[in-house]
This record gives sequence, structure tokens and C-alpha cells, in this order.
Amino acid sequence: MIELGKYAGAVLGAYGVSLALLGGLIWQTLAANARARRELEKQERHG
Amino acid sequence: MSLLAVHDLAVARGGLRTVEGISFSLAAGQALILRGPNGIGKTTLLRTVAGLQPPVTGRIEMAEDAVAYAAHADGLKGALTLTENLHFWAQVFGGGDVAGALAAMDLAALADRPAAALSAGQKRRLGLARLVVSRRPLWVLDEPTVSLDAASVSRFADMVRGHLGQGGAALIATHIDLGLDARVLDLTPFRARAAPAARPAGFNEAFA
Amino acid sequence: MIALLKRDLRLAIRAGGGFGLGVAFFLILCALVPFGVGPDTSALQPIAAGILWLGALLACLLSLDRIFALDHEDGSLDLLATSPLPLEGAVAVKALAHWITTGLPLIVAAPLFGILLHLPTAAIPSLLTSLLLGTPALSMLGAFGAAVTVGLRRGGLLLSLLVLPLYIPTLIFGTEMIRRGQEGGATATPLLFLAGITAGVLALVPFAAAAALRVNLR
Amino acid sequence: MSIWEYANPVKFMRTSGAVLPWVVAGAAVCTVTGLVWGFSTPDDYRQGSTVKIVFLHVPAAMMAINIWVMMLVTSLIWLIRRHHVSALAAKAAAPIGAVMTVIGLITGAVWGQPMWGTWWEWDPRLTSFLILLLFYIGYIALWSAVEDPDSAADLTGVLCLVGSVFALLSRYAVFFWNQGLHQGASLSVQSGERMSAVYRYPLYLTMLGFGLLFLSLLLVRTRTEIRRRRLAALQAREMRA
Repeated sequence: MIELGKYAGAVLGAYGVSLALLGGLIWQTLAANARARRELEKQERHG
Repeated sequence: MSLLAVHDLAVARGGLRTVEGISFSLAAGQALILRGPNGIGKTTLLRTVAGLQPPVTGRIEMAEDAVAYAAHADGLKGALTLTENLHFWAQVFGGGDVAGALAAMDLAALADRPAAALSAGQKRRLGLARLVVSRRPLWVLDEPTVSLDAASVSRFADMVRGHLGQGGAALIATHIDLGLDARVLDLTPFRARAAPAARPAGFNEAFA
Repeated sequence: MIALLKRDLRLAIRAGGGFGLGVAFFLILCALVPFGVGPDTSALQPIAAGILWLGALLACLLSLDRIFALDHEDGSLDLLATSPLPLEGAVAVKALAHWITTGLPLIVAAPLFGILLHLPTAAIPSLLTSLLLGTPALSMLGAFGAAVTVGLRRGGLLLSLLVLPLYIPTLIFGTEMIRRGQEGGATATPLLFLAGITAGVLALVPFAAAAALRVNLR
Repeated sequence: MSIWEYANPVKFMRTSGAVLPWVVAGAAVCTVTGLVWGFSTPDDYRQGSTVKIVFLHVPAAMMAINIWVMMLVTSLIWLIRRHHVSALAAKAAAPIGAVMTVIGLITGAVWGQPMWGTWWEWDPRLTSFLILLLFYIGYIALWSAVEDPDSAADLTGVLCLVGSVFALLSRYAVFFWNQGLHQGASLSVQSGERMSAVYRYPLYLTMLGFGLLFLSLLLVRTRTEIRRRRLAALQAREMRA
């Protein structure tokens, strides 16, 4: 385990928040894409 | 001499073609009445001819600064008097006789009233009087007779006839008979087909 | 163009509140600040320049959406666009009318409000110069924001969101100039920057605003 | 069909679909390796373990600016060449840029707290980023507020143009307003103390990783936008037929 010393909170906090933000963005991107793909396929099958 | 020539015009509203393949020309002294069911694109066509929006395809040939456009909104300020309203537009369009225009639409008695005090029909008449002071040869009118009574309609028809007599032209979308000696163009056969066209009319259509 | 300016000014007077409202808002803001931070000179003096500029900025913002919205509603904007006036010129004239009705009264009132906020008299010349040079840019940028948001249903909030970031450079140099004037320092640098920004804005933004207006009209 | 010479979404979909897996793989490898490598670097003698934040802070800040520049370029392409995919790419990039700016700000604040003794300092660099965030928010808000897609693309394009000038202007104004605590650019060659190689190489790797991450997110989001537009166009046709 890497020793972070007295700044452990700051370092872990920064990594945690940043990765959470990136994860949220990636999730939102993929979810929106999947939805658009699904709806478009549905439309193309019907019409 | 032709004041307006339209060749194979297609116009779009909200990214969808409404009418297409329209060609006509208007010479001095002529008027053209546009007919067609609601939503077919009469207003869009008129706005395109007035230069407020670009055509999807086709050409519009006319002299620069030739159009006087009048639509549902009259461009009047309630806080100004009738004379001030007309005087402003006369100055902007470099035009003329305010008193004469007021008289032509029978508004001379109200000249110093604020426009806010007018009834809907009177406002409409003031909006049409603006056409006279703009001194433009080509009038592009969108349902000009809304909220006018019978007497005012005939007065308006006289005004248009006078304009045509002085070498002007008029393109009018209306459903009532103005008693003008004018050609009628029914837009129904020109309704745009749903089939994909060579050039997208709007943003989304570029992806269809 | 002069006809348009005259009409807009006349409308601002007739409609009531055109001239007075911005100044009244400015007064209220300057009157409320001491309640927030306390009446001491030591508390008020350092922030006086900032409050005055922020007050001017917000007062200017209040009336921005009226620059084009009313003309858009009653169809005047369509008619102006088909008139022989170049739309860029019409935009500039409307921004000028906005400046005369809101910017100019603010500048006249600012020294009085400066006294309320204990701004030292030595700083009043730089207060006036900075407002005189800066507020035209505020009106012109505001006209751009108003042109972008003119057809939108909830344009007011968006307008502030778009316009306020554009005000940052003017705000920075304006307050800096007063602060330097207050301390008796050299005000030439912020003055030049302020004048430069305003000149650039007045020269270029009308084109962007007219382009946005054409998009919104079609 | 001649429609594709006007804007070529089909070709875009095909090409982007083909390269997407590779870009995603590259982004994942570079970002994860870079961050893990960076996390295992030794502590700095002055900054202690907080130096590890650099591997998030610098790439995010770099991307925040680069993305705005990319939006400016694509907006210009749309305004001049009317290339529809270009406008959608600008739209797709904006939220990524905003998130990168937020990451840059938050990591900066967390880093600044132990170093400068305060969470927020009105330091010119941090302030410029806050202003950049405001521009991103305004741009995104304008896209979602305008209903007509053509107008939305045109208006946001013009806003991006004007905003770019003012973002740059604000940056210089802010430097004038407050000389900062912030160290000089971390990688600049001129500055006397160059970053030691221990930190430099993992940093390069994360920068590459963030670049690829942006590219993959951008491609996916642009594809989403294209599909939405196609759906809207098909539905509009159906309504009329």
C-alpha cells in the first residue's frame, strides 16, 4: 500500500471526486447513446 | 418590366419543406393572390420573398429594397400617436406622405391619438397605411384583411388598386375576394412531397 | 437611423420608467449594501468602487431584454429587417438608445451614490471616467445577448447567464481604475484597457448581434 | 445520394464506428496506467503526497482549454462550410469540457488547501478557469434553450466565437487584476526548475490518456446526437406522410 502521509485525505479526495465525475460523464454518455440507438432502431423497424 | 420573378422555389418551416416547385412572376401593375389550406406555407413563402428567411432551393429575382412586407403583427407602438408611428416608418423607408396615407385608410380624425387606443380593425388599417408611406413597389401582404369590416376591405382594395395603377405590384395571401383584377395561385398542388430531396431543408433532415 | 434613435428614446420616456428604473435600482442597491456590511467607513470605503460598478452592471442588465423583445413581439423587427437600414446599424442604434436611457443616468447619479458609500472625493473623477468609458460596452454586449435570446420563451435568465461573463473584463478594469484613483495611483493603464475593450466591442459586436438577429428572425 | 455531399453523417458513422473500439482501448490503457503509475510515484520533498494530484489536475486543465478551442474550430466549420456533423461535434464536446473544467477546479482547490492554506484562492489561473466554466455553462444552456435546430447551431456558433474572444480577454484581465500564488505552467521549459522525470513521464501518459478519453467520449456523444437527429427527421416525415 502506498503511504500518503498527512495529505492522504486531500489526495484520495481529489482522486475520488475526479474519478466519480468522469464516471458519471461516461455513464451518462453511454446511457444516452444506448437510448438513442434503441429508439432509432425501433423507428426504423416500424417505418 | 418584371418586378418579381420566382423560379422553382422551395421553402421550409421548422426544418421541413412546405411547398416546392413554385414559379411565378409579377410585372408592374399586376397582383397575385395566394390561396391554399392552413399550414401549407403561405406565410413562409411570403417571408422568403420578403427576404426574412433563405429559400431551400430556387431563385428569387427582384430589385434590392423593393419589398414592403405586412404580416399579422403591424409593428405599431401603442405609446406613440398614429402620426408618429407612420412618420417613423416613413423616415426609415425614406418615404412620403403621412397625412395622405392616414386619409387613404380613413384614420385622419384619429391622427393624434396614441395607437394603443385603437381597435383591432383600426390598428390593422394603420398597419396597411404604412405600406403607402414605405413607397416600395412590391407589396407582400399576409392576410391583410383580418379584423377589417366590409367598408374597410373595399377601401383597402381601392388602395391596392391605386398602388397597382402607379406601377406597383402586390403578392397577397388571402381567402376573401378583394374584387381585384388579379391572378390566383393555389398552392395545394405544390405541397412538398415527403420523399427525400436533393438538399436538406433543415438541420435534422440532413441526417435522415 | 436617427429616426430609430428618436423613436426608441421617445418610447422609453412614454412607457414610463425607462430612464428612472435603472437609477432607482442602483439607489436601492447602494442603500442596501451598508445594511449588509455595516455603516463604518472602514468597511464601506474599500468596497465602494466594486459596489458602484456591480450596481451599474446589474441596473444595465435589468432592461436588456427590452432592447429587442418588444420590437420582436409587435413585428417591428421584421419590418426593420426589410427596411433599407443595415441591421448592424439598427443594432448599434438600439444599443445606443439603451445606453442613453440606462447608462447615462447611472453615470450622472454615480457620484452621489459614491458619497453614500464613502468613496473619497479624489476617486470621483476616475469613477466618472471609468463608467463613461465602460458602460457603452455593457450596452452593446447586452444588445448581443438580447439578439441571441430574442425569440426564446424564457430568455431573461439565459440572457443574464450569457451576458454576465462577457462583462468580466470591463468590470475588472473599471473597478481597478477607481481603486487606483482612490489611492492616488496612475490610472492610465486600466483606462487604456477599458477604452480599448469598449472600442473593440463597439466596432465588432454589432456584426455578431445582427447575425444572431437574422437567425432568430427566419 | 447527393445529400451526402452536403453533410456526410453516414460516412462519419461508419468511420467513427470502426475506430471507436481502438480509441476507447487506448484511452483506457493510457489513463489507467498513467494514473496508477502516477499514484505510485515518490512524494515530493516540498509538497508531500499532494504532488500526485498533478496527474489529474494538469491533464484535466489542459483538456478544458483544448476542448474549447476544438469547439471554436468546429463552430467555425459549421458557420462557414455548413457541415452539420461539425455543429453536432461542438455540441457534444461542451459537456465534456465543462466536466474537465470542474475537475481542474476541484483538484486545484484540494491541492491548494494544504499548499496555500485555503480551499479557494482568487488566483488568476483558478479564476480564469471559473470564468471558462461560466462560458461552458452559457453555451450548453443556449443549446438546450433554442428549439429550432438550425437556429440553435447558428446561435451557439456565434456565441462560441464571441465567447472565445472574451474568455481570452478575461484571462489577461484577471492576470492584471491579481498576480497569483499559482506556480508557473507545470511543464514549461523556460521555468528554472523543471519537473523531474519521475513525475514527467506518467504525466505525459495521463495527458495522452485524457486526450484519447475525450476523443472516445466525443465520438460516442456525436453518434448519439446524429441518431437523435435522424430519429427526429424520420418522425417528422412520418407525421407528414
